[in-house]
Amino acid sequence: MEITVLAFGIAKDIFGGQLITVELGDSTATTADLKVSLEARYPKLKQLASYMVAVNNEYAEDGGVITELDEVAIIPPVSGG
Amino acid sequence: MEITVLAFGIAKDIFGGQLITVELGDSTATTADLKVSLEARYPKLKQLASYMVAVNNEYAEDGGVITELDEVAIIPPVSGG
Amino acid sequence: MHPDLSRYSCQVALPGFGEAAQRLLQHAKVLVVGAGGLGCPAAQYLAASGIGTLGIADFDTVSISNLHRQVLYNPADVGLLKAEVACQRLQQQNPGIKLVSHIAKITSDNVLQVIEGYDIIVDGTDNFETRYLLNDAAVLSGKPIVYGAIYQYEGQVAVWNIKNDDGKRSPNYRDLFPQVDATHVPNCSVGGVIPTLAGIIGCMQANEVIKYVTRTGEVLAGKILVFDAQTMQSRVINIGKTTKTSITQLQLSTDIPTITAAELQSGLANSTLHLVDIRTDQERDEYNIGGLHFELDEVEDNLDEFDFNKTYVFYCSSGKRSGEAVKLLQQKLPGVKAYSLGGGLGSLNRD
Amino acid sequence: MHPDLSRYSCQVALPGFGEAAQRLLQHAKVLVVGAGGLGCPAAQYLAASGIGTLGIADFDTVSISNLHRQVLYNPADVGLLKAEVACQRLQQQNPGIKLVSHIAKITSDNVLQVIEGYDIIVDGTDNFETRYLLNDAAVLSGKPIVYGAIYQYEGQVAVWNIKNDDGKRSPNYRDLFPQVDATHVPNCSVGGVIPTLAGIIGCMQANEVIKYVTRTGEVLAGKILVFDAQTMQSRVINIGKTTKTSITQLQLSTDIPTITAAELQSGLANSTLHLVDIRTDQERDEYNIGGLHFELDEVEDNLDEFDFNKTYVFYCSSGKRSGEAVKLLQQKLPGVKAYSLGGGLGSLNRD
Repeated sequence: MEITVLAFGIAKDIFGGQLITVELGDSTATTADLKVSLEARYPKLKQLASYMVAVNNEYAEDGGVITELDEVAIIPPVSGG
Repeated sequence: MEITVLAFGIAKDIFGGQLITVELGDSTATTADLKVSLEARYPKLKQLASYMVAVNNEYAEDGGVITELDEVAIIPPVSGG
Repeated sequence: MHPDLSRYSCQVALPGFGEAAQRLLQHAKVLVVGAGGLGCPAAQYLAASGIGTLGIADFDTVSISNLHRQVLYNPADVGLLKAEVACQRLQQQNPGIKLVSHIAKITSDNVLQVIEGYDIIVDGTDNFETRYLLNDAAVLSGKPIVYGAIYQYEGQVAVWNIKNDDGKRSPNYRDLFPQVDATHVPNCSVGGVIPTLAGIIGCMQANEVIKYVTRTGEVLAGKILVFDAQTMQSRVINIGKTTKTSITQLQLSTDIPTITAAELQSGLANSTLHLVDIRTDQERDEYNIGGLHFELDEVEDNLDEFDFNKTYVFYCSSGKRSGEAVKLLQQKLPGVKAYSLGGGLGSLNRD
Repeated sequence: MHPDLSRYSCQVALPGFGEAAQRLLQHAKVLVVGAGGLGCPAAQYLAASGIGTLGIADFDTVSISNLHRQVLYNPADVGLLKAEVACQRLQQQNPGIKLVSHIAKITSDNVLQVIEGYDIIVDGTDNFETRYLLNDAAVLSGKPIVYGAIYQYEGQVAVWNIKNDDGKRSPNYRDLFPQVDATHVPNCSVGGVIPTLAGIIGCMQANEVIKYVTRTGEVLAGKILVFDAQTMQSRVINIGKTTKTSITQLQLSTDIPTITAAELQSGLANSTLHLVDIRTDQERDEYNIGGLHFELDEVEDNLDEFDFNKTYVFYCSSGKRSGEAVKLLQQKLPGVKAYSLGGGLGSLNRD
């Protein structure tokens, strides 16, 4: 299945755009699967040490299931003040 | 059918709350029907002379059809600066 | 980097910005109308970002009850003209820009002349009459206008009258609200306003100006943002791409007869003037100087209380609601003699 | 109405506010940490609204590149301590409140002492180390903290560590981001920031403080607001009701060896010091004083370029990125001699 991922902050630069699609194989993928797939494609994402995954405007734990209908956002930390 | 209406600004005071429900009879009601029903129940709404009806975050013309699934908001003018 | 740009280095570094965008800001002429809750933060950030020519239009003076949200002013400024104090503060903040104060009240007689020469207008006014006047004047002059309005915990922001690619114009205030009965919409002096909302909405207005001038981001054209400071939820409502209204002339400004506190006092002393309090019951409970009493939205239902042989002075806390009441009376009972106490109870207590 | 309340009449009039809420503001003690892009507007509106005791903590001085978004300062203030200038301006704005400046750098040694006595903290800092330190200290002290952060056109706001009805605490910064590698997240001096975003987010932080203190509205507890100033879209993301992290002690602050511009110049003259530029390629193209050059996130891949017999001085525009580079080198190449140029290139040009 194909997941559309919306990027915020530095993730926009890492992905090279605000919207990317990720192919996750089967229909029972979790947040952890998505992160593994994204970090393999974008090693710089892993270098941030942590970033938030939000699914339908809810903080997504690693074990949470993602479907094609979900709105997925990647929100990295921001330091400026 | 029953429409849930979300109130903003002075409409909250006029309705006595942020959320009210309006019974519109049949399933082919329009924005105009909703306004007639609201203004009959809340004469003070009509006294504003104009207010905006938004359906699913789109400005709703008087002829637009409203269904039970729609999110309807009443947004009156605001003067403060 | 050019020395003049070091002040702006942290915005020049933005993607899609650069020195070219900074030059656009430097050459821009922006007019802020209303140096109040919205105008103060908007002007502060426009000055900070390097708008080359910044006009500030306000005929009013600083009053003590402004200070909880109008952050350009200090208690020492009470009684001084807002436009002049604002220009002085903003000039200290950024000596590299040109500030222009406009202290005449904006009316249908002067509005086209005041906005002439500016590229874009910020509507930070506090009454419907001036909002419509500015909107119509901007449409007639082909200029965009950045609208902002606040009440209690809720605010609205939009950009009106943007030129679309097809040469047509985006919607304006009259597309949304063709007309308003001001006597039925309470203003901030009745219903209150949370100061931080003024800051948020005013900064959003300045943000739209910067995006428009530098051609970065998407301005709120054909849309209106509605924000709730209690829940922090906001929604952007699509209005449509093109205006459906046709504005061909300005509505003439109403001339509201006002009298001063001194004139009122001598008129009360010799019984030639009669007071009408149009504040809320609660306000009257707290401070009562007598006379008739109707809340602003009750005046229309009590027209038979007025005597054509008497002269009435309407008053409220600031002069805003009493002005609306006099306008209403002029329409409904032409010929009745009615004045508004200029500056409201505040002016009475100052003397 | 009590004369002291006339300043606040337009917020006392709010539904759910009243004189009791104003007294809560008057008795509140709020600490703003970081008097920069977020701290300036937050402090302005907190002072305006009548927070009784307002602390401003910042060890830094005003620099010219701050002025495009840090609206409390004028060019005449460049080089002065931000906390002191801010307190002076805010005291003029509201003589009826108490202002307290804290000019010591916040570290693990003093943070608990600095925040003691305050009811709620506003995080307006510009680096991850201080953000984590403040977060952890607030959790250990049982105080809420209003988080704000900005980068380019995007901002985040949340309220951490609120006491829930069941006595447990709402999530904090570590629930969202357990740790961060600061060398891989660019800050505003690299990526830029739009000034109006700082105003919007800073005002939102002040808004959350006022809601918390006056117990009106819903604060952003267990939630984070993410705002985009380019599209004006915002979303509120639910994080959950209760924190899942356990914070039992503070992480010790890293001591970054710095040298002054004068020390650098004499060390360069006698070849005892060696420069390392860790700015971007673009920044180096514009202004180049020589030495090695790696961008901050490239340092880790070039550790074999460093010689244990030499002494290095890392520099950037402000001293912020060069500090991160020195911290990284201390971790990866313990024993290598490295300093950060305090104040960055700005300090070099001032002398």
